[in-house]
Parts: sequence; structure tokens; C-alpha cells
Amino acid sequence: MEKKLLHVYPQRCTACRNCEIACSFAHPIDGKAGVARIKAFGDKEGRVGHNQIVVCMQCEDAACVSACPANALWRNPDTGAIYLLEERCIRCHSCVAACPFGNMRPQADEFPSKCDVCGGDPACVKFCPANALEYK
Amino acid sequence: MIELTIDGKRVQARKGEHLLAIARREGVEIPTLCHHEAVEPSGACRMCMVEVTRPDWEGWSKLVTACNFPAEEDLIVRTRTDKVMQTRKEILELLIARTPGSQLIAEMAREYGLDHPTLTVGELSEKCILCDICTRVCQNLVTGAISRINRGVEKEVNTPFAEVSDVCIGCLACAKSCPTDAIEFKQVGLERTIWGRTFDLVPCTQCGAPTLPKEQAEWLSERTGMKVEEYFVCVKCKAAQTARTYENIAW
Amino acid sequence: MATNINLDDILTRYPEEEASLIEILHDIQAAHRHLPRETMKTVAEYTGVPLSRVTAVATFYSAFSFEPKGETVIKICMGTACHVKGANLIKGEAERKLGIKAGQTTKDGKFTLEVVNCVGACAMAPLVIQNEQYYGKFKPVDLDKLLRTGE
Amino acid sequence: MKLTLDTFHKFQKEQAARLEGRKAITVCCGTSCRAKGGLDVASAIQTKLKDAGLDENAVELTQTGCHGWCEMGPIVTVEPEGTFYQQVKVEDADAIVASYTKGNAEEKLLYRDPTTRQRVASYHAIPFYAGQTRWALRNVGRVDPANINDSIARGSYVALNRALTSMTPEGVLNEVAEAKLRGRGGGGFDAGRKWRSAAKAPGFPKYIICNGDEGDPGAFMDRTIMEGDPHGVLEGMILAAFAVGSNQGYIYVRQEYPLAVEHLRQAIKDAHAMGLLGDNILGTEFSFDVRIARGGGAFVCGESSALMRSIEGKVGEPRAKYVHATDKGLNDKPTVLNNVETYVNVPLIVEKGSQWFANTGTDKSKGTKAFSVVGKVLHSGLIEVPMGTTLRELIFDIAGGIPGKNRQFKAVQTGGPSGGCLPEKMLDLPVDFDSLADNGSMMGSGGLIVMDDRNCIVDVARYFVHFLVEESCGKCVPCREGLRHLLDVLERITQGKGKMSDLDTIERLCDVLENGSLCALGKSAANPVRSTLRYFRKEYEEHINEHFCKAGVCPALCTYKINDQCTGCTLCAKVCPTHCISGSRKEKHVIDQAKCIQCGSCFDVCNFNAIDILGSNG
Repeated sequence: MEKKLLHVYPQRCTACRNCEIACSFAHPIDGKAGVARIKAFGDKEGRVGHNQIVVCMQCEDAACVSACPANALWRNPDTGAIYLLEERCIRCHSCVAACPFGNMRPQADEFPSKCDVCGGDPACVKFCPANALEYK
Repeated sequence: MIELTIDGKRVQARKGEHLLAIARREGVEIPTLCHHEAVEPSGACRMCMVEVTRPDWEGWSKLVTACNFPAEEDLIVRTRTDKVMQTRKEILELLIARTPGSQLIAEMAREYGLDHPTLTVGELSEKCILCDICTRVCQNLVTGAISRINRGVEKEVNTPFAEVSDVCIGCLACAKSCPTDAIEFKQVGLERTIWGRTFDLVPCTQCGAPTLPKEQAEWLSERTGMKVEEYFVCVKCKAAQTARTYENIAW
Repeated sequence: MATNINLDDILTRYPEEEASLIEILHDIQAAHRHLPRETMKTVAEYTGVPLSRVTAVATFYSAFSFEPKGETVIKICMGTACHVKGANLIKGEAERKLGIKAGQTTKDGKFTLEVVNCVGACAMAPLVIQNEQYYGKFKPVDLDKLLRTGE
Repeated sequence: MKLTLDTFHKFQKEQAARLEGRKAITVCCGTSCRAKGGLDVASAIQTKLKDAGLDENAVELTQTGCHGWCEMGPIVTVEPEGTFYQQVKVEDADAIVASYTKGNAEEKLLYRDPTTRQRVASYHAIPFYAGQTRWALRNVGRVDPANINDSIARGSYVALNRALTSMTPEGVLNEVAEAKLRGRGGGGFDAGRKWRSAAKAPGFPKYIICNGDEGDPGAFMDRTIMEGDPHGVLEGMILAAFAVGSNQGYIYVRQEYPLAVEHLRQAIKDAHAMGLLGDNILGTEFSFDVRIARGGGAFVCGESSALMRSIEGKVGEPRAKYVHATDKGLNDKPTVLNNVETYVNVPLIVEKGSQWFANTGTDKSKGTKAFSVVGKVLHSGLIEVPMGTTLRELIFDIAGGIPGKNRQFKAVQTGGPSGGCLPEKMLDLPVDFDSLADNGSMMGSGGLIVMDDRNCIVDVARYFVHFLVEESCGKCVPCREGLRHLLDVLERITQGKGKMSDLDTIERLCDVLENGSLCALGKSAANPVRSTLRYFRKEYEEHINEHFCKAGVCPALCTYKINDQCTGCTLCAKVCPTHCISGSRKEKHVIDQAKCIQCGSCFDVCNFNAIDILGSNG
């Protein structure tokens, strides 16, 4: 199977943050919204086409993976994405400190949150009204 | 691949794969307390006991711990026989007596119909069930700051001589992986205290928010080759920084 | 105590590996009648075992103790043969006479009272060991003599 | 001098010839005899021999290991006559040497048969020894353990020489398998099968471990063998290594056995010097070395997986044995672990053949077994008999039965903390691996603790559980927590606070120990309690319902009172440690109940049955 990637088109982004909300609800904790794994940055000056989306790039030589002492970060060969295996995670948050892009996000007493492309059907893509996100 | 039976269902597995892993893959629930995927199974809590037999055992069966029993061809595994359920219930009663204050144990005990424990109970403040997860995690994955000292009923988890450990990096993995929340820690502002040692959380070089203890950063740096300072930026600032970088990239 | 010199002598008897740990602890215990805390870090470094595991081992095995033992160590054998021949009474008397419980050392550092789970000299039961000397067919009244010689 | 296959034979013959008809005085210097002054006796005899002008060519003075009859120590024998002197004191040295020069025996030091009142001159005529078949103990008490030539003279390493000359490893394996040698440490596992698995297992190096962590209280067979015949143990291990393909061995010895460590160290050194251990054994391609690992005082380390962790320098916690040690043992490599007595039997099998070995014993338990028969028995000591000998023969015929004219046999405890207590009606059971297990106990490593009617069975159960609480490693929940509660209940009963429902709690806790524990220590921890409850339930009920400990052991449940039979002999008053017995000579004495600690000393010395043991209310 050819691996799909989460493509980002920031110039189309309206910074409506639907992606964040979709992500939160796609990864709930105890039925409540979790920490979004994607972040939309509206341009400070409000210029159209200058908004930004920051989401995990599933790096080839990932800092999170090499920082994890428990081998809890694992690349799924089907989706090509790096998954956090919660049952292996010891919650030391080393990955959070290691990711240079701010894409491993801490959740107080929980496991860090990490984009897993929703197992191959990312919610953020579905809920983006501006087609700024594509999974292909 | 081999085939075995779990609760009447034929399932496939690798030879030698642990029964617990197979059961979980097949959606068969087996309770555990001392199991953690990040470390080798220990077989200490005995909650994952299941009954196994084989067609050639002539009706003879035995209780084994699913967490470390290796699968073999034609093994017949039963996870909820009377003997299994009774043993788990008794173990929970022993644990309730040890840690009457633990919510998790109380909940599990209720599930097993243990409404009126009869054994003499210990102190309410005791929460540790000596499952060994924290010490296995710290010894095998982190720096080995804590261990189980003494023997038998005297056994407890602590740092050497119960003194402040100079190898602890304050990562909280022990406390966070504890199933009964028995390890206390405190985090206020830029301070984090665990095992009697207070760590300074390095403030984010950009916004001043707490990041991580310098000791953890140094430990990480040694393992990954990243510079220590690279760890001292908080997630928010790192993401914003990433966004700013994107600005300058032609898409 | 010239701790450092002795420690080096002991360490070099064994290879620098985890398997040497218990043997090294035995030798330190024999040399000092306890495991001086300050030596444990050196032992940890020498064997390549984290200090926490050294203390785990040192506290697991009853042969080791971090507290200095008294000049005279009185061990009361509590093996089955000794038990059926009244070792309990000897223990009770010894505790009463020394004013300490088994496992403790008198305030003046003269006596340590210990119990041991069988030393395999069961034909002499009940048995009391003072330092390395065995006393068989021991009676509670024999304690007076034993405590006098220990002084 | 390093021996080779060629030179060994000649050397052995020379040494054997030296011993043939040798004039020697042996002094037992085992742990017990040493404690009673054995070493001083030896040096006193040495001096007297010198004074008498007898040098070592005229008569050898040999310090041997334990004769097993520790009751009678220090023991001195005169060879070749086999004269047996008992309870020898330093002052007796003169008389011994004097009668030696005269060529007769010193009458007053000979054993006196309690029934015939006759003195018995020879070792072999004494019932304690005549009833025995000493295989594992063949050299113990006969050789000087510190002198390898002595051992070689008595046949040590002959089997090794034979194996290396004319047998293949497979051949040695087959002999051991066909002899049906079973592990003497308690488990009774087929040694041949174990060795074969390890031989077949992939992986290198392979290890041979000798378990000398004789932890069962009341057992000292292995101590005696290690102290008295260290070369027998080494030879057995070397043969195992040859059969399995190992070149590294370990002997794990309890630190409570310093003399065993000393003798084994010496034996290893000597065997090295003679080319019997180390590189190129007897000049062949086969190399094998042995190291000693001292235990740290933890009973649980007698359990094989815990023992291996301990050799690795770790905390001695057992692991699940779902993967066998023969595949993944020490350092996760194939490992054969057997106990001292098992190894010491191996040279015999290799030398004399499996058929010869298997001719002795029962159908499923071949050979002999050494027992330490101790407690309330006349002649406590080490007794080796063919498998299948009954408990009655062991306890009454050989060990002389229960001492004290008014005392009666109550129970025999076998198998240590993993075994159980068997009552009078079980005395005709043959002792082997299976019969005792079928009856709620086990043969175990061979400790037999005999109890009389002055021993309280509930107290014995409490004793074992207390022992196990102290020795539990604390890893798994049922053992660590279950035993603690079991002790709690038993203590309540011995203190008179028991309820009948406690007996159900005991059963329940025994179940979870048996079904839930990780290792054999926990799984079998219920046996001492279960067996006493099974055979002596009435005594538990007396404790609970009548507040009465008829053995007079549990202080809260008994009172000692002097009855009208008292003749006023004052003996009881003299032995009372709290001086609470008063009365004038020739008048009835009285016990001050406020001061009495229920130790029973008075009861035990009274010759007139004048003391009664009553319930707590009198």
C-alpha cells in the first residue's frame, strides 16, 4: 500500500481552528476533549494566506523516537505514521522535550499526545472547510 | 505460527508468545496489576492467573500467570474458571488488607464480588502493592534511582538509604506508571519534588514557562546527542517557532 | 578504620562485574562487622551496578547489615530441631537479660543478639553461637556464663 | 604434579596401598565435634603420640569430616580395627594413646548399648551404623577432607578417570539416566532427563551448579558431605560437566557453613594442582572449572531460579519456571542444577554401573538417601539408608526412639518448611519421593524432626509459618501477604483468642498460597499447616474451644501444678529459671503461678509424675 501523507496548504488556511476541535474530539480523554495534536496559527496582522498549521511531520529520523527510553513510539508500517503506544509509555515526557517542532504535546497526568493520522482517516482533514489539509 | 484455544476460541499466535498478549489481541480481558508493556513481565501480582491444560494432559490442569506463560501448540487456556476467579478474589482480599486506601484495588475487588473482606487491614495511608513497575521502569529504562529494599513483608520501594538520590533525574516515570498512585510528587511553579529531592524546572528560554529538570535534559542529551539547551524551550514556544519558520518557506 | 585501603584489597580479589557483588559484600561485612555506607558507592562503581541495586541486595540478604554489630555476636539458632527443644525460651531469656530484642545491639556496643534459621548442627540442639564458637545442648541458665565470657 | 589418564591409575594404586592396613587414629573434626573440642582432642593426641615416640610412619593422625553421630562427639576411631571412641575429652588423649600402644581398647570410652549395658568396641557393631547403607556418606568420616591423596586412595576420581578413558559424554548420560537417579534436594526430578535437556539445548557456555544452600532447618546432610568429602562433590560435578558439555561450574554454599566453604576451597585448589580440575583435565581436551559462590542468608535461594539470580549478584527472587533452567538458567544459558547429595552419587553410578545402583531402593526411587534425624530422638545424627526404609526403622531401630521414659512419639516433621507433620499411624510408610508426598508431606532434602507429646502441634505450625514469613522474598502477593495473615491467625489460636471460623480462614489462605504463589516456597508453604490440621485437628480445637495446650507449650493456654505425688525432692525448684517453686525438702512443693513462665523445665525433670499440665484456668 502506498503511504499517504498529511499535506498542509497554509495559504488556504483561514485559521478557523476547526482542525484543532476535530482533533480534540477525535482523541478524547474520559469522554472529554483531549489536547489537540494540530495547531493553527492565525497571522498576527490578519493577512489572508499567511496563517500557519503546525502538525507532526512523522519525521524520518524522529527526535521523539530516539528520546523515548521505553520504545513506546513506533512507526506503523501501514500508515507510515509514528504512534504512541500508551501501554508502553512511562509518561516521562522525554519525547515532549525532544521534539524540536513542538508537536509532542503534554497532557497533565496523561500520556503525551501525538498525531497518529487517526489511524489512516484523519479527522482534521474531514473538518477543514478550506481544504487546507489533505491526506493523500 | 501455532494454534491454541482461549476460552473456547481457536486463535493463532507465535510460538512462545505470552498468553496475555494473545488474549489482549483477541479481546479477551485478563486483569493485571504488575504488568507494563515497557518492561519484562514479572509475575508478581498473580492477578493474570489463568488455567491451562492440553489435550494430552488427561484432564490435569494448572494455574499459570498469563503475562509470562509462553504459548504452545494446542494449549487450552481458560481465563475465567471457578478456580481462577477464586484465586484472583483471594489475592484482591490480600491486597485490600494491605492497601485499604487504594481506590483501584477497591474497585477491582468489587468487580470480583468481594464485598466483605475479613482479613485484618493495614494502614489507610499505604497504597503501594509492590508490583515492581516503578522500580523495573527506573532500573531498566531510566537511571536506577530507586529499588525495592529489604525482604518479604518488610519490602518497600525507596532510594538507597532513603536518602536524596543523586542519580534521579526527576522524570516522574515511576510515579506516573504506578497503578495505585502510591508515589507522591509535587510540582509548584518551577519546582518539582519527588523522593525527597527538589528539582528546578528550567524556565523556557522564550516565555519562562517550566520545561523539564536540567538533570533529565542532560540524561536525554547523552542518549540522543541533542544539545542540552535544545530541551529548554516549551512546547508552545516550539510550535510557534515552527510556525514562524514555515512563514519563510515557499510552499 | 582504614576503610579505603581494606576496600581496595577486597575489590581486587574479584572481577569488575555484577556477579562479584555478593562476594565483595561478604568480605566487607567480615572486615568491618557491617557494611559501612560510604563504601557502597565504591562497590557500585566497581561492579557497575547502580547504588540502588547494591542496597537492594545488601538489605535482601540477612548476612549483611548497615549497622555496626557489637563486639560479641550471640546467635540463637531457631532451626526446627532447636525449636522443638526450646530455642524460644533461650531467646526470651537472652532478650530479657540483655534488655534488647533479637536483631539489636546493646547501647554500649558490647553485644548483638541475633537469631539464625538453622546452622545445620541440629544434633546439638538447642544451639547458641557466640562469635564463631558453637555451644550445644544449651539451657537458658547457661546464658549467664556466656554473657560473662563475652565481656 | 599434574596427573594424566596414564599416570592416574598407578598413583591411585599407590595411595590405596598406603592406606591398606594403615595404622591411624582419626579424630572427627566436623562442625559438631569441633564445637565440643574436637580440634583440641586432636592436638592432645598428637602430643601424646609424640611423647610415646610414635611418628607418622608408625601411626597417622587424621582429622576427618563428620561421622554423623553428632550426639556422641567428639568421636575418635582407631584404624584398621575400627575401634570407636565417643565423647572424647582432651584428658582422654593419654588413655587412648596408652591403650593404642598396648594394642587394646580403652573400655570407658566405648559406646555402651543402652539395653544390654554392654560396651561395643567396633564401629560396625553399633546399631546406629550397622543399620545404615552409607553411599553418599561413603568417605565422610573416613578421609581427611584437606588431603586429596586420602580421597584418591579411597577411590575418588576413579570414576572420572574411567569416564575420560573409556566413555563418551553420551555414555555417562545414559548411565545416570538408567540408574534413575533423582534429585536429592527435595524435588526428586530425574537427573538424567535434566542433564539430557541441557546437553541438547543450544547455547554456550553451559553451566553446572551445585546447590549447597541447605536451607531446610533441621537438615545437615549436605553440610556434612561438603565438609567431609568435598572431592566427592567435585567429581560428581566434573562428570556432569563432561556429560553435558559444560566448562564452568558453581557451588553455591550457605554462608552459615564456613567450614564447608573452607574445605571446598582447599579441594578445588588441590584438584587443580593434580590436573583433575581446570584446563585439560587428566591431560585430555576436556576442561572444567568450579567457583564457589557464598549465599547471603536467604532460605529462598535454595530455590533454583532464585539461587541463579544470587550467583549473578542479584536479589534472590525466583522467576517463573515456564522456561526451564536447562534452556535458560544462569545468565540465561543452559544450566544443570543439582544438589550436593545428588552429585556425590554420580561417581558411584559411573564406577559401579547403573544396574548396581538401581538394585537398591524402591521401584521409583533408586539408591539410598541420607537423613538427619533430630529432635526428640535418642541418637540424633545423620543416617543413610536405602530408599523405601520405613520411618519407624529410621526413628526407632536406628536412631533409638524417643528419649525419656514417660514420653511418647507424637509426630515426625519431614521436608522442612515445605513438608508436613506425620502422625504415629504413618510410621510404617516407606520413605521415598512419592509415598510421603501422597500423604501431605514430602521427603524433601532429608530432615526428619521427631516430636514427642511435649511438643505442641499448633506451635509447630506457627513456627514454620513464622519461619516462612521471615524468609519469603516478598515478590508475589500470595506468599508475602498470605503468610502474614496465616501467622496472624495461628498466633491468635496459640494465644487463646482463636475462633472455630479461624480454621476456615486457614484453609482459605492455604488455598491461595498453593494455587497462587510464584515459586515452590510459597506453593508448599501451606503443607506444614495443612498436614497438622489434617492429622491433629483435635489439638487445634482444644486450643480454641478448651483454651488448653496439653503439650504445655503455649504459655497462655496451660498452667503447671504440682500434685500429691510430690516427694519434695527439690529437683524442680533447682531447674526453675524464674525461681517460682517453693517448698521444704520432703514436702509438697508449690508453683507461684504469678511468676511461672510455663517453660516446663520442672515437668521435664520430675521423676514422680508430680506435675500436671492443666488448662489456662487451672
